This record gives sequence, C-alpha cells and structure tokens, in this order.
Amino acid sequence: MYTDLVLDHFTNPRNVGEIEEADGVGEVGNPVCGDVTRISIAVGEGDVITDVKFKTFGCGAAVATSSMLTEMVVGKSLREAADVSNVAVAEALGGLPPKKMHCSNLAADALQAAIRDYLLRSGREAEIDEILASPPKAPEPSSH
Amino acid sequence: MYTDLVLDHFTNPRNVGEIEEADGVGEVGNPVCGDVTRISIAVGEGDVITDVKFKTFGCGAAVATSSMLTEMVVGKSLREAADVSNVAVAEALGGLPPKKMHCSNLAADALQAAIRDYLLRSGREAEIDEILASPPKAPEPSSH
Amino acid sequence: MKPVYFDHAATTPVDPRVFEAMTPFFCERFGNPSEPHRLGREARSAVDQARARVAALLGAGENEIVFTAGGTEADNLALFGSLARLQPGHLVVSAVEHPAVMEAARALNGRGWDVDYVPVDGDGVVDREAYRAAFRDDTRLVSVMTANNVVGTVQPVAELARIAHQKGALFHTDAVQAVGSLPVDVDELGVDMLSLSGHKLHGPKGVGALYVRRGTRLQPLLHGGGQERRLRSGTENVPGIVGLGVAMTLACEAMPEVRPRLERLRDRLVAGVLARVPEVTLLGHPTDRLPGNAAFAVRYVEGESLLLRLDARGFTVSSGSACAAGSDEPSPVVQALGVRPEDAHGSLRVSLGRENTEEEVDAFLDALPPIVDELRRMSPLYAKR
Amino acid sequence: MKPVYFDHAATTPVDPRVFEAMTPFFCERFGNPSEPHRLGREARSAVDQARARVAALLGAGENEIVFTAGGTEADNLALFGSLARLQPGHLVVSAVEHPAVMEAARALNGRGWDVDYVPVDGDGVVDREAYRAAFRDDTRLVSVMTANNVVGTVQPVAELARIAHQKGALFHTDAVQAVGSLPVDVDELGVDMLSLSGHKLHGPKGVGALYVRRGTRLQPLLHGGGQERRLRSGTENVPGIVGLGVAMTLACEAMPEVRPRLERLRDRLVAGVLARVPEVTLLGHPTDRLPGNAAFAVRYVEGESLLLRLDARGFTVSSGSACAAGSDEPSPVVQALGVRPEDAHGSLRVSLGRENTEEEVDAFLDALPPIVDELRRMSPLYAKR
Ligand SMILES: Cc1ncc(COP(=O)(O)O)c(C=O)c1O
Ligand SMILES: Cc1ncc(COP(=O)(O)O)c(C=O)c1O
Repeated sequence: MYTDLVLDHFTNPRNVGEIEEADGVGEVGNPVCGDVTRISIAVGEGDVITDVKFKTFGCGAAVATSSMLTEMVVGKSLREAADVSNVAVAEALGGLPPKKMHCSNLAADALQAAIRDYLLRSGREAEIDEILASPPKAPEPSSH
Repeated sequence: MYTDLVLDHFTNPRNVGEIEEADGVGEVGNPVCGDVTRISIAVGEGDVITDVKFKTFGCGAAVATSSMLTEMVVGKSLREAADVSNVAVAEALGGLPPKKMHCSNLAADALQAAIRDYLLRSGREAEIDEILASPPKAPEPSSH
Repeated sequence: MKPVYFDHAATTPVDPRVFEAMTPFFCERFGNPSEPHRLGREARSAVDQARARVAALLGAGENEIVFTAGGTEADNLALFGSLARLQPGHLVVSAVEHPAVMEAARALNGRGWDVDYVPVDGDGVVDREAYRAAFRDDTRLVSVMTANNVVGTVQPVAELARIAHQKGALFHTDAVQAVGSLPVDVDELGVDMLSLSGHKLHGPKGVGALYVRRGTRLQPLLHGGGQERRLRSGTENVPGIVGLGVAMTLACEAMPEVRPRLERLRDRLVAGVLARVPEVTLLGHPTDRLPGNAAFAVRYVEGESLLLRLDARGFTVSSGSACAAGSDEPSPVVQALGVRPEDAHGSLRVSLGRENTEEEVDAFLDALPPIVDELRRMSPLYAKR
Repeated sequence: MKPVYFDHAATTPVDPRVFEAMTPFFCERFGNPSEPHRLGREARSAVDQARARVAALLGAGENEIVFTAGGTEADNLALFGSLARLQPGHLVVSAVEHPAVMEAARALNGRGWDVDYVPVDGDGVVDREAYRAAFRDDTRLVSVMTANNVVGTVQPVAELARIAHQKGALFHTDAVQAVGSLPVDVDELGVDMLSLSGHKLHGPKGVGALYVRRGTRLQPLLHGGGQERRLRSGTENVPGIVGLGVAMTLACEAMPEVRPRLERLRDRLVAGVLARVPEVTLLGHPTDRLPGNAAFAVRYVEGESLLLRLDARGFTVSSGSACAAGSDEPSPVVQALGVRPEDAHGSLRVSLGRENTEEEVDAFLDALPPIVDELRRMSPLYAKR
C-alpha cells in the first residue's frame, strides 16, 4: 500500500494551516467525493513562493501529497512551482497505490488555483496562460 | 468410509475359494462393471448349507459383503439362507458408504443363484419360487 | 502499550487452540479425503467431524452443510446456485448487503434477473413495508444478512424469512458477522440457506460454509471431482475445515460469557466517544446490534486518515468495510442509513473481540479526541462549518 | 517399517519449512490485506511477495497471477471466466482431462457450448491429427493438461497451444500435476491461462492459482469485495497463499536434484513391477511422463482391493484419481488409452515424492507380488482366463 515516505508525510504533515493575509488561495475537490485541499501562498520578490500552507480533508494519500507538494515548491518561482505536476509529487513520495492516484491530483491542482488567484488579485490575468501553461491538466474551477 | 468390521472382513476374508464338487454354484456381476462374485455351496441333510465358499473380483465392499454373507448362512437351511438380504449383510457389517451400497448387492444375489442352481440340478424346479420367494429383489441371471 | 486490535469485523486472529487442532493436518495427517486408504479415511473423518460440529451448532443436519473457501463463496453459491436452473425472474436483497451478495446480485442482474434493493431505516433495519411491497409473482429468492458488517445492525431475519416463504420465495441470509457472536439456529430463523466464514470467528481465512436446507436444489459453482455431495468440487481444505469446526465450537461455548462482556465494553466505548468527541453520531441500531460493533460518523474528518492516525498510535480500527476496490467511495451501507456522503466519508468502525479489555477501551477513549481534533484543524471543511 | 507414502499425485504432505513460513499468519500477522492499517499492510505485502514468487517461477508478470482456493477453482475460472462474455460456440478439451476441466466443460455444454473431446493414443498423448481436425471457426478455447494425474503422460503443450493460436482460440492448460515437478514457463508453453494447486507440491490444501496472460479478458466466478484485481473476491487466504509461494519456491529450487532422482526411482519401480508380476502393463508414456508417476493395469484384480491390501501392509497408493464420486467406475483416463474396462478396473497408481527412498521402492517390490497373487486367487476371473 503506502510507502514509508507517504506514511511519514501523512503522520507528520509539513506546512499545515492557512497563511493569514495570503497572497493567493486555491481550493479544489468536493466533500461529497471525500477530498478537499486548500492551499495558500505568500509570494515575494521575483515571483518566488516564500511560504505555502495547506489544509486537507481526505485520505492518507491526499494529506501526504499536499504535504510533499508544499515542501517541493517553497522557494520556487511561480513558473517553476506551476511546473510541479501531480505525477511528480507522487513520484517524490516513492509512488502511490493505483487506486489512490486520483487523490494525488488535488495538491498540485490546488496550488495552481492559488497561483491563478494571486495573478488575478494582482491584475496579471494576461500572464495566467503563460505561467500555468506547462502542466497538461487544466486546474479545476476553484473557490475561496 | 469403511467400518472396522468391513476392513476386517476385507483384510481377512472368511471362506474364500471354491468347493470342489459343489452342490450349487452361482455367479453374478460383470467384469466390465468391476465386480463379479461366485459362490459355491454344499447342501446336507434337511436342506442345510454345510459349506459355502466365495470368489470375488471387486472393491473392498464387494469382498467384505461376500465374506460376511458366507459366515451368516453356513448352517442355515436353504429357505433361511435365501432370506438373508443384501441389506441385512450390509447391516451386519455396520453399514457401508452410500456409494458402495450397489457392491453389496452381489453377495446375496450370488448365493440365491447358487441355491437356484442346486434346486435345478436336483430336479426341484417346482420349489424354486417358494424357497427364493422372500427376498424382494429377483436374482440376476446367473451362469457358471 | 502493545497494539490494540479493534478490527474484529474485518478479520480475527486464529485462536491458538484452533491452530493447535489444525496443525497435525498439514504435515502428518495430510491425506486426501477422497482416497480410501488409511490416511485418506483419517482426513475424511476429520472433515466429517467438523461438519457434524458446524451442523449441530446451527441446529442443522450434517448433510445440510457445504464447506466452501469462505463467506464470499458461500454467498455466491447461494445466489447463483439456487437460481441457476431457473428462468430469470426477480430477486430481492437489502440495500446494506455485503459486496459478496451485492455484486452477485448485480451479476445476476446482468444475466436478466430483476433485482430490488430494499431500503433500510436510519438504524439500518430493513423497512418492512418496502420489503413486503417488493415481492412479485416471480420473486424466487430473498437475501438479507443476519447482521451488518459495517454498522452492526441485526435484522429481523425470522420475520423476513416467514414473509418470503408466504410469497413463495427462498430465503438466504449472510450470517458471516453473526455466527459465533450471536446465537444462530437455522430453524428458529427459518432460512433456506445461510453463509458463514471461518476468519470472522477466530478460525482460519479461506474456509466457510453454506447451510442448505434439505430439499433446496442447488447447482454447483465449482465443477470437478464431486466433493461436498457434488455441490463444491475441489480437494477439501482439511486443516481449514477442522479449524472452522473447532473455532465455531469455541465461539459458541464462550458466547454466554463473551457476549454480555462485549456488550458492556461496546456500550462503554460508545458512551465515551459520544461524550468526548463533538459532532459524532452512532451508526446502526442503538441496541439491536452485534455485541462488539461500535460504528460512528465523525464529521469533518476523512475515515482513512482517522484510521491511519489511530493505527500510528497503536489502535487498529477500520473506516468501514474492508474490500479491495473502490474503498475511497463513502460506504454505501452508511449512505443507505441516510447519512450525507460528506459525513459518510468520516465513518469509523471499532469492532471488539473476546480478547479486548476495559483498559484498552479506556486508552482508546483517551487517544481519540486529540486525533480527531488534529485532523479537524487540518480540514478546510471544519473552519467553514 | 513406517508407512510408505506413494500417493503424491493425490496430495502431498506440507513441507515443514512451508508450514513454518505459514505459521505466523494464523495467530499473529493475521490482518486482512484489504485494510490500510499496519496489520493489513503486512498481510498485503506477504500476499504480494507470494505473488511475485509464483509469477517469477512461471516466467509470468505479477499481475498475471490470480490466487484461488485450489486447482479446481483455477480450472473452473479459466473455462467459465474466459467464455462468460461470449455467445456459445465451440470448446476443445482432451479426453484425459481432470474432472475439474471435464465437468466444467460438461456444464458449459449444458449452457449451449459444443464440446469436442480429443482422443489420445495408447500412451495417453493427444492425437495431433484429431486435434487439428477438431477446430471450427467458432472454437474459442482449448484446454489440454500439461501432465496427466492418472497415468502421468506429459502433453506437447507448446505445440498444441501454437496450433490453437493459429486457429484463433485461447489456450488453457491444467498444470496442477506438472508445476513443482517439471519446469513450467508460460512463455515457453505459450499458453494464455495455466492452473496450479498448492497441495500437489508440498504446499497447503485449499489454495491454488490461475495464470492469466495480460490482455486475456476474464469474468470472475466469485463476486464481492473485488480482491485479486476483481477476478476473485473473498478475503485472501493469507497463510495459504504464503505457503503456496514458499512451496513453489522450494519445489523449483530442488527440481534439478529431485527430478532425476525420482525418475531413477520410478524406473526402478516400473522395471521391478513388470518383472515380478505377470499380466501387468505400464500405463502412460514410457518416457514422457511425470518423474514420480508409475501407473499400471493389473489384470484380474480390482483396484480398490489392491490399494486396501497394500495400505494394510503399509504402502499408501491409489487406484487412479481421487475424486469423491463415481470412484467405482473404471478410470475414464485409463479407458481413453484403449485399455478394456475390465482391465481398467485394476489400475494402480504409485506416485513418488521427494521424500521417498530406494529402500521404500524395494520394499514395495517385495510386498506387491504376493498381494496380487492372493487377490487373483480370490478372483473368479483369474481361474477362467
Ligand atoms: C457480512 C459479510 N459477508 C461476507 C463476507 C465475506 O467473507 P469472506 O471474507 O470469508 O469471503 C464478509 C467479510 O468479509 C462479511 O462481513
Ligand atoms: C490434474 C489436476 N487438475 C486439477 C486438480 C484439482 O486441484 P484441487 O484438488 O486443488 O482442487 C487435480 C487434483 O486434485 C489434478 O490432479
């Protein structure tokens, strides 16, 4: 089932919580489906993500991928962070059980929603397509 | 499966063989079906069976019922001996496995064939029906 | 503290006495029961003895017991076997059956059978009106479980079977969770077929039995050497069957002592959880439930997360039923009770067994609240409630 | 002398190392592999490890292995499972299949499938011409066993599978007698499905496996929780599966040493029997046969009687195949070789295993002639010959 790394991230999740006065917030998933992830980011000089926090309602894989993602993107530029795919997060965790792959879609999607939110808030709609271009999968509609 | 008594009669069968100059001989069964029993009798004063021997090609149950039958009928009159049914032999053995009941049909049938043979040889055809009347099952055609 | 096992509804440890009884049949008394030699006869009589035990404990006759490879096979044999000869007609099952019945019913549906899934009330008890109304002229079989594996609710099987018989249908009950925990007598229940499984009653995995009332015609699922009165071919799992016989005997013997003790432990656990954790509901019937089953919906928390955190703290529980596929769906059983899907995701099943103690229950009651708290603080739903 | 076990084709004792490997999974590591907690994960990884072993030993991929409750279930799953979705068409099996394949084929016949039973020659080898001629446009599946359980003949499976594929049919082989005794590689054989069973290779009863080549579509026989990639539901028999994995590993590791040794023992036994007992024929192929199988037709003697007498003298043998029903029929396999029914009744199967010794074979060769003699003297057929 779960790798030791998944269990470690699940048991001691990194960066849990919500950034007060966040620069961008994204939430994806649906409680009816059993998983919701909310990611808030702080963006500093040169579009660098200086802080990131998550809240997740979901299974072990959903929590672990959220935690892993936050570790992977802090210090990265928005462009680089948007490049981190769900698959990359699952790989960084040493793999997920096949039936859990869908849960791993939440974290990266929530981050992209947060980036999009940041760009919208800062009047940079024009850049959304370019910055979020690389990941093959378009983020799901977000709300915050 | 087999009771201890069946196994005992199978392992140490009583009255195996063929009476030389027998008064009556009966053989029933079919090698193609896997069981043949041949019984020879000596008949003394007052129609009493003074000796009986069997040969059987067949499974454990076929051998054991043959052996048990010979023990049950020696010393009996033809009339009494003809009364010993296949079911009675099986009961005397403490029962047989359901799928083996058909093998237990051979012994009593062979005895009846032997009695019939004796009556025919001694010109007592007229008595056949009376003496062999009681058993519900008519003996199969015999040859010797 | 050593880990506390609270997942007896998923499976149970084999009782050491059961294991001991099985042991000689692996390496020494290993004969094939179909062989007429001594080793074979020895194996045959061990199987027959187990059959006599299982039969007696159910109030059944010896040739009404068919050994199978488990509860799933027993359920499948009951449904497919009893309907195989018939023209497709109508089948009634409850909405809270185990997947072994549910999926068999679905497969029958694919072969032309109409299936009605009778709803349950908020406590998980089959709705009598809906049940009566479900019958049709061509209803051939009803399958309602004796006790539910997720929420523990015990069904009024005797009453439901009587109704089915009045309507001319056969009645099967999946008693996999009940046998060994509650008294089960096939004549009192009045059922035509009844499934049970070894590993739920401190016996081995991979062995079970189907009770088939004399006169009930069945087609086999497994064809071959003709074992089990031609109803289930395959070399008999002799150690497993021996283990099942001994396990059932031990469970039934211990029941008068174990059952009230488990009920007390369970009630203590339920009361403690409800008192100490806010926004938690008990699932299933408050009293007509399995002695060891305590099931809850914990709002704003996802079940697997809760299970894994409790596991990390030494408490082995379940978040519903254990099955290999689709376990990220909220339990259909919990939803059938009317619980909203988002709350059904937070289902927690604590199933006690005869080796559990009050200390373990109290330790659990101390461990649970901070874990729920932690998960809720992590949940984006909780802040918004 | 302690009893000599010469009935390895019926079943084998569990190897003590296998039993040792299984032991912890009964009372301690007893988790349900479908549960995500530690105990469940432990059980899951034990099952996965066994699967990896079985797969590697067959040259298969891990997700090509479906664990079942034995050889019979594997055979039934292969036949029913691969044909379930299809419109009834045509099925080809050999005339010497085990009842697990034979009866499944008969049941399919009852559901509208045409079945051809391809004859074998006097050595028990499938007749190539009849085989080729059996195919029709709608032949969907062929099932020919790797090695026969009664007379030991090994079939040219690779060649037969190639022909089946040319004709567009799937190919299944029942390798229950072969696996563990002969090298078996699914790619060398080129089969789509292959059955094996634990208790024939010093593993436990009640567990087996079906190899299913990637891309072969199968419907399950047992529906439920979705275990075994939905192909075989039911809580996994964890100790049994672990035992199968270890048993197969041990058997395959030992094969280079055991196989030639068994062949020498078997040849000694065959030569001895033919030399010492008149009117006896060797059944099956003189050389292309299972290493441990020596099968004979002993004229004027009924098989069960011979078996029971040998048993009373401490030699455990068989009079053909072990199956629960109809065992008083002469073996259909022996008859398929052209042996007359009255002679087929006298079939004797001596199946050697890795623990047997030359001393045991020699003791048997001393014991057999007087027993045959005694039975012949008791036989009304012998005098008349
Ligand atoms: C109610 C119920 N029915 C059937 C089964 C299936 O039994 P088994 O796991 O022995 O196949 C289970 C448990 O898994 C169960 O709880
Ligand atoms: C060739 C063959 N196929 C199938 C089987 C059935 O296997 P199992 O007894 O494990 O059901 C056997 C043995 O019984 C066999 O010898």
